[in-house]
Amino acid sequence: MTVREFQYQTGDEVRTVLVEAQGDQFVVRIGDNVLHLSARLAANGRLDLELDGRRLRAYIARSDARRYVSLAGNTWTLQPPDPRRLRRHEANDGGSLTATMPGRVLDVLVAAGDQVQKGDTLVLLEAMKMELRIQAPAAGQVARVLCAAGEVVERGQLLVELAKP
Amino acid sequence: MTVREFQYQTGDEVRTVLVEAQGDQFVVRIGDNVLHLSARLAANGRLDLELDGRRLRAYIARSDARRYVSLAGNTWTLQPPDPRRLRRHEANDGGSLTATMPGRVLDVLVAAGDQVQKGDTLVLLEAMKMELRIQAPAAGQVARVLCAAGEVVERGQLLVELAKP
Amino acid sequence: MFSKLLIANRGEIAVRIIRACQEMGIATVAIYSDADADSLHVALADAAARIGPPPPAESYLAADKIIQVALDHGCEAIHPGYGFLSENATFADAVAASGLTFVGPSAAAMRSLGSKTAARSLMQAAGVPVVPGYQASQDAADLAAAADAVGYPLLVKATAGGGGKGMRSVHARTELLPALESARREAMNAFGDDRIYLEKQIERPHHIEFQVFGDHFGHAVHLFERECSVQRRHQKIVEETPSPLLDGGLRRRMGEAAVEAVKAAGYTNAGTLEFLVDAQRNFYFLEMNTRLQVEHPITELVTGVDLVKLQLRVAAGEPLPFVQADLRQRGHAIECRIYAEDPANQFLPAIGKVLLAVEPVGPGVRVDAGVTTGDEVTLHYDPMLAKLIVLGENRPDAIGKMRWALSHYVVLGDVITNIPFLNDVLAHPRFVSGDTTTDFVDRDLAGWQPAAGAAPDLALAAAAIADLLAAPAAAGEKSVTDGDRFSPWNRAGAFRLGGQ
Amino acid sequence: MFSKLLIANRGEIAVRIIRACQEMGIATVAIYSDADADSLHVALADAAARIGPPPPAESYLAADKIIQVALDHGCEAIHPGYGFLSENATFADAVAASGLTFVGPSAAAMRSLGSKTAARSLMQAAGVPVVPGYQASQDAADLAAAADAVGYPLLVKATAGGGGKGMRSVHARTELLPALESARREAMNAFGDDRIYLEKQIERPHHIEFQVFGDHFGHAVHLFERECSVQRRHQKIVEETPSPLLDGGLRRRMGEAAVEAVKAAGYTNAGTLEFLVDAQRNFYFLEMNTRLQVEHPITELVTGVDLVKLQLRVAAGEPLPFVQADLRQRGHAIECRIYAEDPANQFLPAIGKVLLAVEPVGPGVRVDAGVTTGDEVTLHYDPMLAKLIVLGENRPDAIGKMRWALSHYVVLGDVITNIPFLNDVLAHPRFVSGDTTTDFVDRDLAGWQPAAGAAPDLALAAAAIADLLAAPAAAGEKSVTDGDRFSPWNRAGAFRLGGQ
Repeated sequence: MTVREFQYQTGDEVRTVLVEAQGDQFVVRIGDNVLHLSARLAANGRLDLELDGRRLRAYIARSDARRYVSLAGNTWTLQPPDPRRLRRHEANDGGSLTATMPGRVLDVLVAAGDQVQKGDTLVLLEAMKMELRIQAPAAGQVARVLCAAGEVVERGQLLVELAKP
Repeated sequence: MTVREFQYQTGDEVRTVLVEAQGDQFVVRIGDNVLHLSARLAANGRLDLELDGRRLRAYIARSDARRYVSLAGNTWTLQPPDPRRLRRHEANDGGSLTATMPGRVLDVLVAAGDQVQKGDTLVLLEAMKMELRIQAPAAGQVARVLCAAGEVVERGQLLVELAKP
Repeated sequence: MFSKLLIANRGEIAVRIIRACQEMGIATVAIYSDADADSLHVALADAAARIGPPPPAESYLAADKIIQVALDHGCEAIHPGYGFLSENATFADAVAASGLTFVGPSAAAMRSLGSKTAARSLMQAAGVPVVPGYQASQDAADLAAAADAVGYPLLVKATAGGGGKGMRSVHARTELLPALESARREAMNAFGDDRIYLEKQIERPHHIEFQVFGDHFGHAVHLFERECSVQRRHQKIVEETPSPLLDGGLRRRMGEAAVEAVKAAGYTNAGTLEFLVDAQRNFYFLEMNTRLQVEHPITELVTGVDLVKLQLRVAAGEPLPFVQADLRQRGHAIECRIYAEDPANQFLPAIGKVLLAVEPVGPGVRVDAGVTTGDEVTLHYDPMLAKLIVLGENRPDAIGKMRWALSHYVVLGDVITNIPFLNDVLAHPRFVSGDTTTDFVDRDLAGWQPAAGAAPDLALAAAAIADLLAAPAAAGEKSVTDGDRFSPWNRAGAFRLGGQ
Repeated sequence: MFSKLLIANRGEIAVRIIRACQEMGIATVAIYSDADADSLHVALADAAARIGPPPPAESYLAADKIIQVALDHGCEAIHPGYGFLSENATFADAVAASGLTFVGPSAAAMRSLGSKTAARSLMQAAGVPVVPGYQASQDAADLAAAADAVGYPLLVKATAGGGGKGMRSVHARTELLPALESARREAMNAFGDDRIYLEKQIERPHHIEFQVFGDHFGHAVHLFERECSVQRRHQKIVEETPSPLLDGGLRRRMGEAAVEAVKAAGYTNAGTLEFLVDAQRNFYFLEMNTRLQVEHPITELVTGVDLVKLQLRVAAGEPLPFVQADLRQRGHAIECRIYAEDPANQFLPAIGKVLLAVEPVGPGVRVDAGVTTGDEVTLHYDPMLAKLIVLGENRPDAIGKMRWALSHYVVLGDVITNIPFLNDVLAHPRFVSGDTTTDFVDRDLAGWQPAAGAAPDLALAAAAIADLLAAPAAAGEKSVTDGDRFSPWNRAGAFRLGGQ
């Protein structure tokens, strides 16, 4: 029987999933867990599952890089197991300020070298007619400014780097 | 510009459709009729069209051989332009009795050579718990019986051939 | 309340019951025949059990197997839906005997009211007018003599019947015997009971029914009427409430008669009394359906009562949560039954795969669907795909909403539907004026043909554009100019089949 | 009635209005910005015109352009929806001046009641209690002095405001000036009007509003209340009716006050009076919204009145088809606003493509969606995807139905939604007991995190099976046995990215 292997990152973990298929019956191994499932893909991304006599309806969507799973009212995004991605996330230490929502930079109120106090507003963001202040989490010096007024930034994008005082 | 040609049979006619595409703009020629359309394929088989400032929503489905189009509450099935198919339809003259619904043959009440009167029941069909009598449209002699009790028949399938008296 | 329930049915009504259970926190067990393994009711349930091969007698009518599945899964109750075993008193007895609750009336009430003939006797005794008929014997000679006495035209009907099955209209004595034979065979096949009876055909009646409900504490109410006069092959296809025919007085008299009958019989759970109403507004009891009706949603929409949840609550021993005075009709509801059938060909059933189903969505529009995109309509069962139901502020508003909804209901595939026909019914002057009698479809829509005809150029253009978008010119494909249109290159379209 | 109408809006409300028009046989013209060319409201309309680039000021607020499009298309009326130009009296004047009908109140009524500050004065004059506040001057020093007099905590609010935009909560004098500045900027951006006023913060109030309707013949009614206390960032996310707080007496007094105010102002068409109700059941007028509210569907479901159609009828000069005594509440309706936002991250908006949206379907479930499968949620507009609305027989039934519906609402893609949060709101003991005040979300759901966490094995298994079914082993692929599982052959899965 053919065994296929897939890897997904969920949270900080990379999980390896082995699947054996025989018709609509599947044996899935994840670590020590062995699941015997029957499954059938219906219209509209619905995957009908049966596990130990219990029927479940999952919905699956896929983009190039990600898988999205809905099951029993919950939703998970599975990432490709890209080690660079993991590192970049880890690099977000307390000294860097990232955009907490996607939006347009309304104003940058500091420049590299500026001394700031805790709570000082560094950047003003705007999205969907809502304004958001990016504030200094602690006193320190601005090491780098990585955005400019008018720029559109993504959620999680680095805006300002603070040097610890 | 690329021109693509498609042929569809609708009713008894075969129509040739020429399409030129440029982005989401299309020039469609059918006989002398030239349509300038913009079109965009949305989710779920929906095709959003704009023709002379009027927006329309079509839905399209496809099987291997056929196209199904829904437009403004009406539905059409487009056949492939198969000449054999056309001939077979024409062969359905008054002397042949075809299944008017798909179903199971419950009983065949005549055999080849039998003389029948107008209104005699020749075959009993059943589908979805409903019974249907296939009756002789006129007096005559049974030339051939082409079905047997228990057989599942398609709509339009020839069941009995009558020789004109 | 029950913690787990088996649904002894399929299609939209199984889906409807499963959804009500999910909202109430009741686990569901579906059953299915081999023809239905991939169908919606199976996908939605918490568990599902195969019962047998497609023929109903071996699957959805296999009472013992179904009860065993319910016991094996730890169910506490069985909901029979409509059709199949829903009016089978023997089944109700067997369910009770196995320690489970049958969601419906008692077997005794079912026998006295569910049998068409027993119900007629009971109503006559209670002073409710019934349609003249004959039910004393099954003997062909007795029936022939009785038919002469009742007079033609008359109807042959199955004692255990419903949904027009085992029913035949007989216009002359010569048609009687073949009609008896054919009705008996169909009745045996559909209900496992081949008894029949005769009923006089009332001239051009309205078919109007009353929803009733009784609990185990002696309370009973009606939830007003449903006008069901739009029928083909003796089966309802469009229902509405309120009825355009009834006035307040007639409504009250019919409703009171219905409640009296239910109380006299000690009837519990949901039931429906069907009446014929003639041109002089005389009403005649026709029969009682001792189960949920297909058309129950229109009553739900105008009364605000969820009849399926109420069935479950009453079956679990709860009292009715209202009295008659609490109930009132608000707005106007219409249901159209979306069938896989060909209205241009005697409404004969159609089969095939539903390649795409897009149900209309909007305020006041409800779709109870059993079949959707990707599902196969097979030979084996009733060809209803879905019920399209609307609630409007008043009758014209509801008609407008239904026409909108029908025009936005897309079903594509080899399966033919009655949607264009239904749209023409809704647009018909007799329907618009509220003047439909049971012969409406046969008289006023005889020879109906779809307006659509051959595909217009715009439909062809849409198909061609979709084909082009589905298979754009391959990277290596040679670009051709307009002048080259007959070059073999641009004949590589996705839909190039056959020659000219 | 109008034969053609332009909808000066986008998203679900544009879709809602288009559908009402379709049912009534009114042709529709949609407008869109470049960000919305492919959106649902554009697809559904009979015609659509591009107005400009995405920023609202250049598109959905571009009054002159919009009126010109309406004239060019031969429209007779403009429906403004909610937000954007809906409460802009200058726009209403311009529409009227161009010979078109504005579907809403007169510009005069809008000025006197729609301005938060003018409405407060009018209500005070009519004897309706208002929340203590200050609106006499825009000068910072005056405002600071007034703030001290009103007392902290207080709210800075935009005179032209709505939807929580341009609103700031101020707890101490030091916060006042930054709050004024920021509120002004947001108000200017959202409404083109940077005037603000101050209002005392009532301690832990219920937010309860009354739907009113007036016609051009001096008739006015209310359509009962909506309880809107579940808010985040001063914006409603869950609404219901009836309010669990009101009893018959308070409901009548508030309703009568609302109708009196409307009659005094000669107000026509749909409007909403918002009140705060404190723990002692004192009610204070807060502001009037001179337009359709986002949450209008719950009123439609319990009253049976289609408010959009009624807006169109009244705007076309028809009288109200009912009087106050005809109206009553039946059942219990709840609305949840489905937002693209992250409840675990200050409810900040999320963007991205909706790869798959599956809306729940069932009796009593209504989804007014503006975004569906394939649509892109962009930066430019309010991140509401849809309104999920249910009608139950009573409050517990409606809560059960809403929880069912939320659990069956699937939205997949990079866009984060508040669906799991809403489900936790509905399950919260304070919500279940009907005891929600406007601080409920901030107090009782602070620090909310989704229960989901890392994907469970079953979700991973589902993803892997779907991946396998999407790309089954190629014909030429070597079959490998279990023991070979790490051979490079079976690493050719569709989702093999990166190493370990």
